[in-house]
Amino acid sequence: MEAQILLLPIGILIIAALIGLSKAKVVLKIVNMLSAVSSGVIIYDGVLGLKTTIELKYNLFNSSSFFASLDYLVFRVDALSAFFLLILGILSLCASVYGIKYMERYFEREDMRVYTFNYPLFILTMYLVVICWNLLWFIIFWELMTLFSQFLVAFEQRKEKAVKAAFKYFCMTKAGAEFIVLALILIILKATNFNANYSEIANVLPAYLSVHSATLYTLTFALLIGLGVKAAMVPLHSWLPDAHPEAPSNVSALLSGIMIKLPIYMMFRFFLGFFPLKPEIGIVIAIFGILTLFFSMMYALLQKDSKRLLAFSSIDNIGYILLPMGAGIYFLANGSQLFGGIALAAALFHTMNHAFFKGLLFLTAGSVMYETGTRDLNYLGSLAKKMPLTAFTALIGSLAIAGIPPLNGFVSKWMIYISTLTSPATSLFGIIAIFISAVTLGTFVKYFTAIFTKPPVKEINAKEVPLLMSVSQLLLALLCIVFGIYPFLPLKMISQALGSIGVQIHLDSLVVYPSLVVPKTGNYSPIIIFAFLLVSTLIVLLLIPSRGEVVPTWKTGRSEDLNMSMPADAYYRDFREVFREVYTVGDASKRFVQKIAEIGGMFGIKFEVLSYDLNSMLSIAMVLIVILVAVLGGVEL
Amino acid sequence: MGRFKLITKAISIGRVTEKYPFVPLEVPEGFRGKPVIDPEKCIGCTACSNACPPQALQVYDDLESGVRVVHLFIGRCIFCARCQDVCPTEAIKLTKEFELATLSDEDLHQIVELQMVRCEECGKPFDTFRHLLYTAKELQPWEREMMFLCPECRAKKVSEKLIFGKGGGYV
Amino acid sequence: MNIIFIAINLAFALIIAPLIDGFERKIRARLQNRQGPSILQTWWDLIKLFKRPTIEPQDSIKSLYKLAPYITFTSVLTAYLIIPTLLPASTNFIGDLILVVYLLGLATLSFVIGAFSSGNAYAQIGSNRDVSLFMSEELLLAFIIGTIAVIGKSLSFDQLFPLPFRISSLLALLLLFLVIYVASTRLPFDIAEAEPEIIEGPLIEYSGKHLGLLKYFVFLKRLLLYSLILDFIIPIQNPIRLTCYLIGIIILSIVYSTFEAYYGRFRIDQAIRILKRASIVALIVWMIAVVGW
Amino acid sequence: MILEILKSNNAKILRHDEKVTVALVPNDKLRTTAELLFKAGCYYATGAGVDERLLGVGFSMYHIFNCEVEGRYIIIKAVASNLKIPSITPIISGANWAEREVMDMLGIFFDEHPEPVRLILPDDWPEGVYPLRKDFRYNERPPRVEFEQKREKKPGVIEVPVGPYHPALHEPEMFELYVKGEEIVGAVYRGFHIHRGMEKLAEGRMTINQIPFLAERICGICGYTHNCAYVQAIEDAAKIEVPERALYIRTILLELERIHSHMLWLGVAFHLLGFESGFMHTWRIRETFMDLAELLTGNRKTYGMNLIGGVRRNIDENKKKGLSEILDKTKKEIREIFDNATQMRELINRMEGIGVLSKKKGREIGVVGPTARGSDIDTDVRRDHPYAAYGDLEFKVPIYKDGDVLSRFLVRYEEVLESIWLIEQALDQLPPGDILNEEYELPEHTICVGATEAPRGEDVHFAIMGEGNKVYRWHPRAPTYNNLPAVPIMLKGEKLADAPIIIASIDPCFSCTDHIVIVDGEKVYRCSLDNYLGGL
Repeated sequence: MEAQILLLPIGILIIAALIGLSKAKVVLKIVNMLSAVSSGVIIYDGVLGLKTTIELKYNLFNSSSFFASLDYLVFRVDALSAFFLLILGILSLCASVYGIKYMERYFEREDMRVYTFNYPLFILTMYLVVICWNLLWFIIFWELMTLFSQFLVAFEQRKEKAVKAAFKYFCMTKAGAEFIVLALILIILKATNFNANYSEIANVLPAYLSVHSATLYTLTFALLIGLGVKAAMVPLHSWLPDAHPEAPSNVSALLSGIMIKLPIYMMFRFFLGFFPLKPEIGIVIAIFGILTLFFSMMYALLQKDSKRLLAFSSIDNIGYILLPMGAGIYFLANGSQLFGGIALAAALFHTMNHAFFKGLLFLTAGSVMYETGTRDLNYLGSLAKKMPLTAFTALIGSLAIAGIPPLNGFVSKWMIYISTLTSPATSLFGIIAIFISAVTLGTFVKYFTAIFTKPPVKEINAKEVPLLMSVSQLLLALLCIVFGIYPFLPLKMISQALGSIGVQIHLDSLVVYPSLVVPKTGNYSPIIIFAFLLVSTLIVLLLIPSRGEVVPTWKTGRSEDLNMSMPADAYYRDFREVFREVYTVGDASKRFVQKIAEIGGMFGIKFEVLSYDLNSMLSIAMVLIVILVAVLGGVEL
Repeated sequence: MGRFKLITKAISIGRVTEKYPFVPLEVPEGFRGKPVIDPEKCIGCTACSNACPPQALQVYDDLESGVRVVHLFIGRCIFCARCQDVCPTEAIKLTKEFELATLSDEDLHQIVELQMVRCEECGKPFDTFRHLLYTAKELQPWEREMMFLCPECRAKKVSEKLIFGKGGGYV
Repeated sequence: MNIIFIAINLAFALIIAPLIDGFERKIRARLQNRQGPSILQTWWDLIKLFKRPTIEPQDSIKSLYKLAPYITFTSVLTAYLIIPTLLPASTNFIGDLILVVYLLGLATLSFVIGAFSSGNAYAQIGSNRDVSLFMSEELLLAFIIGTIAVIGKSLSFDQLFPLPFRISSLLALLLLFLVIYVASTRLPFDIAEAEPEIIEGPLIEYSGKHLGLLKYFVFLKRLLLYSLILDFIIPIQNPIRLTCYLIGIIILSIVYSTFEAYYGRFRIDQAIRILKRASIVALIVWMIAVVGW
Repeated sequence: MILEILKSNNAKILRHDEKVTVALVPNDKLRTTAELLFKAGCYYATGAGVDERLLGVGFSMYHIFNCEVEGRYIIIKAVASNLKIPSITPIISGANWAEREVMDMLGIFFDEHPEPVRLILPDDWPEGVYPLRKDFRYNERPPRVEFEQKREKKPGVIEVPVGPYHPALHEPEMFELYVKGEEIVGAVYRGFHIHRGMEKLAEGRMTINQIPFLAERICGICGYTHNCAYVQAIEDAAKIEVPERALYIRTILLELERIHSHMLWLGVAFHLLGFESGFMHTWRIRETFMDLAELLTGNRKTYGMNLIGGVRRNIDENKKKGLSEILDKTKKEIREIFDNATQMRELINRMEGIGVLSKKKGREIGVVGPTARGSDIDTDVRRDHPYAAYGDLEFKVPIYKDGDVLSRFLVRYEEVLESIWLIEQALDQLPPGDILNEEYELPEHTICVGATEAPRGEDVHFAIMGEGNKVYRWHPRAPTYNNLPAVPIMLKGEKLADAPIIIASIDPCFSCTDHIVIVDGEKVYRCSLDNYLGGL
């Protein structure tokens, strides 16, 4: 009976979507509130799921055909799903509450039904993707998720940029999905004869793949591409920086907060749950992770559009998740349980952290847009005076994402470094990760100062955002702080989640209260650090109090007002100048892809870089599938 | 390599700055410092005040009390030593003193007052006594007698002489 | 026991850091044929600054501008909990190398944000340079950390102090020597505070107590980094560790201040380029370490 | 050939001797004359406006050209017809400031001047009050007038104010740099913050033998050459025979001054490059020269040695001996310091290829001194218009081709050594005899010009004798006045970090440039060099 609770959010969200079809002004509020409520339920499900595994079975139609595999629609929440449900719930709760006020800005300009209908369904599909326990149903929900989300990206239909971005996003992820389809066809054809149930697969597949290594690599390849596109892994990321900025900010929060994490979720399922652990696969994933975080962050440094900057840093954080995941797989495959566990834990922990602080940052960017109507960092400035609360939350978010102790970002990054640095094979990954986290710091110094502290070119009139918006920002900020100072709670969940896919991390050896200890390797006591920082700051403030008179800013004796605001595209010029190779490589690879696309174009095949022609996209994917199947057949015979 | 040569150089030379405010500073002969008027020697000839470029030296007569005031204001002085050059009696000299910062304005002023001679005829003070004596040396004997006349009266006297001849007119 | 040790270390650092700067000033004066100020001069300066009132520029973001110096100061103090300076305190229950690096990151961050909040053009340019330098310096540092971690098979100081004697560890320490030089904002690399063009850059609007705190922060940071490199060299449980440590600090400050006195200031791009080259060297060193020499 | 040019433009030759040519040119021919002279290789030195109403002429403008080929100064006089004179700025951009200055100070208007706005007078100075007219008393102070500041922010760049109070400038001047990241995309100069009213003072109050001491205070570093320039102008007018020994003593002192000025600059350059010890070394050596000056003249800096017709103090034997000893010692030391310092790569990198000024631009603006010699312009008053004892002494003029900061640096360094060599020669050949010739009478209304090679470049004093031991008009022109317009050109496209050394590289002496103006008052940004130097 208890299990029925899984259906509650589905019901609420469908109702919300149906209500959303009407044009009335009030609908917006209702829809957002319903979504918020359902998010609450989702959180509850998550908490429940962490305690015990919940399962629901529906026998849809009896057939013994290919559709046998569709036969059983199974919803099941194990610890891993529960973990992602928690993230989804918290984030969509904040996003929905935020949306109540935020979306009002669009009333006069846009057709709200696009939002009110798609938003709940988007959450719903994400929910379903996480909870469903059947590969075929998964792919169906997956495609639906893409569909609804791309409508939300194209929310401002009048803006050609938005529509284009949405279409690019849709085509790329669709093409990616074809690869997943390929993978799953292979699985149910070859391994599990038409049984797509996860548990079944988990039983059969590893044994099968350990024999047929060619299939393993094909699957890995297909899944890496298919899921990688959705997760915006670096060679396949180009949709994200266009799509995320265009969506309404609370949707962007969901998009980069949780949606691009679902592929991560599936990777955990596949690579750890279903596949035999192979070190080379781990290394490949880790390398992809490094490429992702390196290039994306170096490019994020260039951006002068607030949300685009955030979008790039989302990609970067995907890198920060892929890297430890790959490393973890590598370690486990080499039988070093300790580091493997920590690395995987780091991956999950960073997934959660990123959901929180990136969601938070997108919300703050949204608040700034809500007040000033612009995302242009050159133009913005000095908003901390006008919107102190937003500024505060944005600061917390920036500190967290830059991995500054004692916030949550640091804990996950710390775990990444600890696990990777000490062993020669992976230490280069850790090194680059450290460097990039410094660049992250630079980027977010730019983000924060450009919006909130540097004097603006001309006076901007803005005020603090309404309570409902700041509440959700504050909630996320609070989570960033709490999970930073008390990481033991999330770690507990994570250990459960990993346990459910058969990875044991010895939490009791890791958590030596009040500090995290990796025996003989590293240690970090967030509580002591936080306490000392707080206390000593207070003491110094008491000893050396500062209250000063206000004087005009010193302009070497000039009286007239000069333009003292640093344009955002002038930040770190010399750094970019010296590290120009990175950008040349990046642009060269872009050109290279285009070149390929042109060659493909000669054969009538078009890549997204050239055009947004859906059919051709699908046709490429199909062709690739055929080729791969053929190759595979050759291998198998 | 040059860097290390410089370092060794510096070490070999040692300290060159002085603990100046705590130890006195030596200045060479002929240093042009604070000018000082010797009230004994000064004859109030106004040569210095004419030569002084910044008008730090000013000379003016106080006709009531019959005093010629030679006023040196060091606040304006540029230490060019022109006064020293032109002074006939070497009354004004530039000393070696150069630490002139002070809290009171008075320290920057030097005032020499010289008694003036009153004209025998009209009783108007016309020249300092000393200057008169100084000039007396090269006066002609026949001029000596009208030494104590102010220029106007002297002029009158002379013209009378020229008209009425020696010893005053015929009877 | 450890707690007491840490407390003593903290007190020692707070007292001695400005004295070291005074000592270095004396050395520089000697190298420039000057009578320098007395060794206590830095302390007098600080005391004077702490007595003075502070001002707030009217374009500034008051709260951030005022809070930043305190955070900057305390974050470096926090790092002293972890790195043993005077007495060999075992600190593995607080943090490790990574934490120290990130605490210094926090210091830089708050320093820079405070400067940006002052709303002065010079401060913005200066902190911009500061961050650029920080990023490129972090690249080099990352390689060094990687090398050290590979050599010591660990990141916690109990394992790392002292570093096992190898070629790679020697080279790593040499590179660390360079990084520390850069990180302690000394002359060729004090581009962020370049006096001639951007008038002390980030510090331009700070005055009185704030300025005092920030200066104090710099001295503490220098001493911290000195102690870090010395701890890597001196065996932690050695009976004569204390004397070695003090002598080491004196030697380091002499060497550093000599460099400082006899180098011209780099332009920001030159500095970054130099650090980039150094990190390529560091990559090689890392390889050597991986090979196991 | 100069005479032909002048004659061909039916000019009336007022004076023509081996040093100076003065010609009255009709207004309609003025521009063609100027053009021809410029083509003939004469460079615009300066211009001075004179209120000659007391001489029954009205207002007139004197354009002074420096003809290096013939070693003479050519002064073209043009008389304003109802306060109007054709402007020659369209042909010779170097005349821009001079003409605007005359507009401000005398109210003569120049037809077709590209930029006829105020240069010198502040915005709160009332219209129609012209301080250099004879009916304006030297201690008069007109009331302030209100004005509105019109100025909009420049988007996309930081407007970095450098000055009026900035450690990179040691005098109150105002540069405004438009900076993008680190790169300077534009620069604007606003000068004339210092106002001492020297010209007015000299004309109004001082006697001919007092002005040398005023002239010496035009510049805080190179005052003595101003002093010499003025004295030479008067001696040139009065045809005074100056004793040989006096000339040699002047030469020695001039070179002493050049050395200490260059050493000062080199030290400052090191300081601006962040090489403090180099600064200390350089100034340690400079100190010996300051002491020498003190020994010879009784003062470290303001020598006060000149009078019309000679010098005031003699150099006796033991002074001479001490001098040559110290010179030997320091020459070696200077070589040592700089040969080592120039091996330090980071210093050279900071100067090489920075702040380049091309030869062509330099000629256009008419830069002088080391700035010119740094960009391959071969000019030196000591050689082209021999004065003092330079005719009898041998020395070489260092020329560098690159036109960057480094070449200016090296020019100055070599000049220091050259100066030492000159002093040694002068000491050896120091002729006997007296040092001051006071038997002369002064002509009236003679137009005369005196020029010296100051450490910063050519230094021109223009004077017209007045009645009874006074000058009717005295117009000094400091080298920086010609060099400043080059700075924004050098700055463009460079890094902000290099701005101080670039600004310093012309060895600017702002007070010398500003000495003329008579008023004070709050300056606002108005004139932009870029406007006529194809700027931003």
